[in-house]
Amino acid sequence: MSSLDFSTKIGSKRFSNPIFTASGCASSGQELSQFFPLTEIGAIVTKSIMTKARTGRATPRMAETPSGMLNSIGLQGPGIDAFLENDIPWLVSNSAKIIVSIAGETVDEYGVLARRLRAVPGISAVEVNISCPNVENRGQVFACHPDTAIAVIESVRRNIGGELPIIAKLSPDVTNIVEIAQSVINAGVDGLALINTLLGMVIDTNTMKPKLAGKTGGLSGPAIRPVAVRAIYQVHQAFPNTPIVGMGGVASGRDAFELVLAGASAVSIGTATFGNPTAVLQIRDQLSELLLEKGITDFRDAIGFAHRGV
Amino acid sequence: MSSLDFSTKIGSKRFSNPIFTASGCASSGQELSQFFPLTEIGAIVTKSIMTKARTGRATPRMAETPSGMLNSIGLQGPGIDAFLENDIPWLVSNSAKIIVSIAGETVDEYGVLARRLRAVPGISAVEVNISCPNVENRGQVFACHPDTAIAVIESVRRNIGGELPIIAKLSPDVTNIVEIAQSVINAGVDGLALINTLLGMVIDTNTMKPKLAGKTGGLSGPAIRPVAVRAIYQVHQAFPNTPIVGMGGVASGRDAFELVLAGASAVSIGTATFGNPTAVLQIRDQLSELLLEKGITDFRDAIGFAHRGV
Amino acid sequence: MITPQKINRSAIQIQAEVLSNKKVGPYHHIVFAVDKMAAACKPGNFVAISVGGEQSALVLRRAFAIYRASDKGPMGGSIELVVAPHGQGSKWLCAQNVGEFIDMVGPLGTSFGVPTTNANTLLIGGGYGSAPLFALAEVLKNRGCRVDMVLGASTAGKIYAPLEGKRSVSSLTLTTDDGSTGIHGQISEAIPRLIRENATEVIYSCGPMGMLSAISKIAMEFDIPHQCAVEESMACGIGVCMTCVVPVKNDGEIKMVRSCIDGPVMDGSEIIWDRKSVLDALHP
Amino acid sequence: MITPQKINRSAIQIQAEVLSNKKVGPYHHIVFAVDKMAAACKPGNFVAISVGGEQSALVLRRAFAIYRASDKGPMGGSIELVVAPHGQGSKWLCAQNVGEFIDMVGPLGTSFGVPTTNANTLLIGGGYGSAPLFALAEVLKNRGCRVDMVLGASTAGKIYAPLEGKRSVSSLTLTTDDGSTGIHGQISEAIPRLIRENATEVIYSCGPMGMLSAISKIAMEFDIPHQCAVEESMACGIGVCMTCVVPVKNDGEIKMVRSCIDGPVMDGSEIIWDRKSVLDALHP
Ligand SMILES: Cc1cc2nc3c(=O)[nH]c(=O)nc-3n(C[C@H](O)[C@H](O)[C@H](O)COP(=O)(O)OP(=O)(O)OC[C@H]3O[C@@H](n4cnc5c(N)ncnc54)[C@H](O)[C@@H]3O)c2cc1C
Ligand SMILES: Cc1cc2nc3c(=O)[nH]c(=O)nc-3n(C[C@H](O)[C@H](O)[C@H](O)COP(=O)(O)OP(=O)(O)OC[C@H]3O[C@@H](n4cnc5c(N)ncnc54)[C@H](O)[C@@H]3O)c2cc1C
Ligand SMILES: Cc1cc2nc3c(=O)[nH]c(=O)nc-3n(C[C@H](O)[C@H](O)[C@H](O)COP(=O)(O)O)c2cc1C
Ligand SMILES: Cc1cc2nc3c(=O)[nH]c(=O)nc-3n(C[C@H](O)[C@H](O)[C@H](O)COP(=O)(O)O)c2cc1C
Ligand code: FES
Ligand code: FES
Repeated sequence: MSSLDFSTKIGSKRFSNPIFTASGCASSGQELSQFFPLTEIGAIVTKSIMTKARTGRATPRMAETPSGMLNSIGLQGPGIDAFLENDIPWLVSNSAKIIVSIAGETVDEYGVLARRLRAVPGISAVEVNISCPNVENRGQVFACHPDTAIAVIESVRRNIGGELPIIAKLSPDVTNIVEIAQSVINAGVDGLALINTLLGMVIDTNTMKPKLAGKTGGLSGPAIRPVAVRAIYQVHQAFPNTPIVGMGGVASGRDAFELVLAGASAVSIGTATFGNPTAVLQIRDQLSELLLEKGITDFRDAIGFAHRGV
Repeated sequence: MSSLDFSTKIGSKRFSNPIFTASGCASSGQELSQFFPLTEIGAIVTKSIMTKARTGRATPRMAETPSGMLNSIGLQGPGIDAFLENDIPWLVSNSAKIIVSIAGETVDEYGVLARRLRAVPGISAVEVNISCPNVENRGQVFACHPDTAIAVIESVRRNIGGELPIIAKLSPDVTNIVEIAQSVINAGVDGLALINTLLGMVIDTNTMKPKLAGKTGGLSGPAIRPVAVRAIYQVHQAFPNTPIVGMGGVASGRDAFELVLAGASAVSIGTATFGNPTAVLQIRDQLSELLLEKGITDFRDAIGFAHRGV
Repeated sequence: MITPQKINRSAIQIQAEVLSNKKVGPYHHIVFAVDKMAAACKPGNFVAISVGGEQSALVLRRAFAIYRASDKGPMGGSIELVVAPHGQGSKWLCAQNVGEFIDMVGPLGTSFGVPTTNANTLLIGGGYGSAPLFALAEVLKNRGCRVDMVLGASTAGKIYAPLEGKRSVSSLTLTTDDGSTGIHGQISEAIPRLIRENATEVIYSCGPMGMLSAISKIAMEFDIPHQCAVEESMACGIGVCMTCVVPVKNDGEIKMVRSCIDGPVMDGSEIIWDRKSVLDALHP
Repeated sequence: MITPQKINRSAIQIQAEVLSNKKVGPYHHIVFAVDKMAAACKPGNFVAISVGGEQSALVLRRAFAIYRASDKGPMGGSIELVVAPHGQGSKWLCAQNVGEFIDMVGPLGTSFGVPTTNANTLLIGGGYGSAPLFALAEVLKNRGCRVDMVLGASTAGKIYAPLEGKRSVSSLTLTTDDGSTGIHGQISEAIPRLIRENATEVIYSCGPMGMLSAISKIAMEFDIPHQCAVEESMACGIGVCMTCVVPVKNDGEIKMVRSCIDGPVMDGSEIIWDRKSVLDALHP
């Protein structure tokens, strides 16, 4: 069996393999490290962190749906101070590759977060979550409109300095995702993360009320994979040189391969980890096997392959 | 057991029960009539008809996805002439309640179709499909932008005359579905149909190419139900007096009830029929049982119930 | 053309009990109790089966050609299928135990047309595509037809040809792509010789689309009628979704007809086998 | 607080064979071969199980309290669960036959804290919430504690109280909402008397949140420590998703802690049981 170059790049940074965790689906890594060493995966993408500690939404915060789930966590987290004090040092001491996801309520908050990260050693990239649907009003979903998306990215770019790659995480709940991608690329991102959850709702037919305390929630899991593949395909078609971290319903190596063929340079695993704590490793191994079966010895040859030739 | 008033209204028209077929998922009714009399269901919504006969897309036209499917039929159909000559008389002779779905490539074509329908007896409503994702370019999805949506509805309204209710069928693939709903309501629709399929894609990991000949397709089935519930809830919240024909992943009476609680005055069954030819009847019976269990004796009391009280 | 009233006129939906499920080479031979449904089944018809059980993420039925149907037996009417465990749905079906109940709709689709005179017939099957041909052979034999059969597959183990099935056949030729049994090569290579030797007057075929296409060409060259059972992805199986269409000739134009209603058995000479010409016509 | 290194430090993922599956009243008592996992299981821990099989549309695991664990037996280590067939996942699990393999992660979460001195304990269980209490009773008994138990349910048949479970108990009181057995009324009505009569020093409870809340209030009034096993909807069971949180007091503010990691066994006096005050604080 020939060997595989499984490494991938986002901006200036290299990752030993393209399977990452998805933000909000692996906390800050400690819980998963009970099941495998974090050095086994390409990167751990941390739960979106905000400037201050945040309680998040009331419960119920989740509802299972056919081949998926809704969540409305509401960005519960310790805030950037505690995060930098506890989580990052722990991840660094465990030699994990780290992508820090940030979220703000205002354009300025994103800038503040970026500034706090600029001097932190051990971080490989910043993922800018401008697409969380679990906020009090849709106006806060900066990825819904080009102008607000640009404003956030410019604020991050100004504050982060140096060569830390910036990845903008986009929402599929827009009329034209290529237009949003275009705007953040123009604003200077090094990569895109596609896709965040879809806005959804479940009504409990016993109580006859919305099941989640927050009423709406984000839909994730295999149910949304066709939407993720489509979004990645469209954006890669338009901007083949912008690396994409793909995500949305990946639960097997086959699924990850599908996103890579559509144009993803790396694949994040979210909901699948809830169903299986070692999903990321299994998916990584299945993907490498599939690539070799297809005679692909350099992972990067597979990226966007579905666009090429007949 | 107390009895249930299961009837519902869309605009000026009354339907004996709120369970309809979904456009494109029951052809023109003849095939299903093998399994049950069409008088058993609230209405049959016919496959979207265009001005001319249409071959549709090449195959493969479908791909199964987790708890759903993609289709890219491309509006294959006989054209309005043959439809009025063969399908409508057959439906009328079988005493079916008929909602005719129309689709055009231009604003004018919708007007032409509306004019052809104005004098046809036996039709209960017109569903204006402005949201089919299986068209050559996204510009043809009139429901993506308020101005194009309005143009189509105005063209239909001008041409249809009389009191035939107009139902606009909207796409969930927009940044703000309430805004689109608002625009078509202002343009004079009597009801809304929510939701059409989501734009999706499947890549065949064997061939490493998109599985559908048309590359992208429309995602339907239980996978999208949380998106449908959310869209119906949002729109009913904003416009409680506009009747909604809800659809998207309904496969049981419980699911139908969920859409009704969100705000649907009637529920169309699409993909579930593919898995089970008698799904519409089973769903109808399960829904009426559920309503009675909850002590609801007038179906209309359940519409939008999730918005009320605590 | 099939007139509207006739669409699937004998199709019913039943819960069919698994009476037997045996592995035969790479296939599963599964017998179902179907009561009255059996009597309506004709060679070429198929059934559509719900797969995956109650919690299933698989929302669509799977189509299976009816291998045999017998309307009386110790357990009442029964039908038999030959299933290749391929993907999620067929693997699930093959894993069902005796006594389980399966949601089944059938019989669906068109059946093989039988000649009114005692013609010489050639039956061609690829892989599990041989399944519906044995019942057809019996019908043809009873009509006094000569029945020659040729079955092909990639390798010996994948030819489905049970002993009892061979009874109705005058000659049986096997072909394998790897030469592990019978004639070495593709099934289509063997056909011209068989047509000449047996003075074939009608061809019946069932198998992968590539094979059917090759046979159609040969049938055209010999100017022999060719009925083939096609296999397109089907979402509904009952004619309401338009996913299963096959392009046929229609006054110089292309018409897409539903293979679940106007098929699976179709006239091979009417089908447009050349995919490129279809694509060109549809997306000029 | 549980320090990071200690999170689920003995949790493993295994394929557990079903050794037995018996209906007991409205519940299923299911035994799994879990080999080494059994030794790490403590009363109060739970396991998370994949449900629905390979084609499943159910993407999340289901949590089940461990009823009993024995690390040696004829089949090696085993654990037992008491499952109420409620929705899709639990019904699927209850339908699994002996010999099937089930994907299981465990042991997860916190366990009941055991007093260092031989205190008088009262164990309170509602419905299948009695399950983890029997193993706890055994541990307490072995420590020299007095163990009184009160089990309640809506009706007699729903009380899970197997004979062998009663061995470790000094007294067993039953309550039913409908009076069909034991004391007529809610479980919480019976508790004050039992606390007084048995001079209870520690309360352990497991059951629906409403019951736990009522017990917490009583425990507070009597100023007795109260350890309760909560039951919040869990997506992951291993601490990575933040769906399973329970509001606890934190310097006059609300803190949401994960019931899968900092629970399910929690200090009843720390939990904020009043939903309205939580909602008001979160959405002012
Ligand atoms: C008329 C007809 C008769 C058939 N007869 C038989 C038979 O006798 N024995 C048998 O083993 N199989 C038969 N098939 C194929 C069968 O219906 C399934 O498609 C096949 O078993 C693969 O399904 P899966 O769930 O295992 O695979 P998956 O990969 O999970 O299937 C995914 C989807 O693709 C479709 N699909 C995949 N492969 C095919 C294919 N080759 N043809 C059509 N659709 C496909 C499936 O139906 C399903 O909707 C027949 C198909 C048709 C249309
Ligand atoms: C720590 C813990 C211990 C548990 N112990 C047991 C036990 O010993 N025996 C037992 O029968 N059940 C127990 N449960 C409940 C069990 O996990 C399932 O929630 C329950 O069986 C219903 O799942 P379902 O798939 O049948 O229902 P569905 O309605 O299909 O469940 C849908 C979703 O809602 C969640 N859900 C539904 N009901 C509950 C509930 N009451 N509590 C939490 N989540 C819920 C499910 O986990 C699932 O994610 C426990 C739950 C927790 C959190
Ligand atoms: C419980 C939960 C919490 C999430 N939290 C975040 C978050 O904090 N930041 C973010 O960018 N995305 C968050 N997401 C979205 C995921 O990162 C991912 O984009 C999405 O779930 C789709 O991938 P999946 O289907 O593999 O889960 C969250 C998803 C879930 C299910
Ligand atoms: C095969 C197929 C064909 C469809 N054709 C049409 C159509 O012609 N016109 C239309 O308005 N919607 C069409 N739809 C969309 C459905 O009417 C419905 O809005 C959608 O499928 C969601 O409902 P479901 O999940 O119950 O299928 C089609 C859907 C499918 C699956
Ligand atoms: S499979 Fe639906 S029309 Fe043929
Ligand atoms: S269930 Fe995921 S954090 Fe507790």
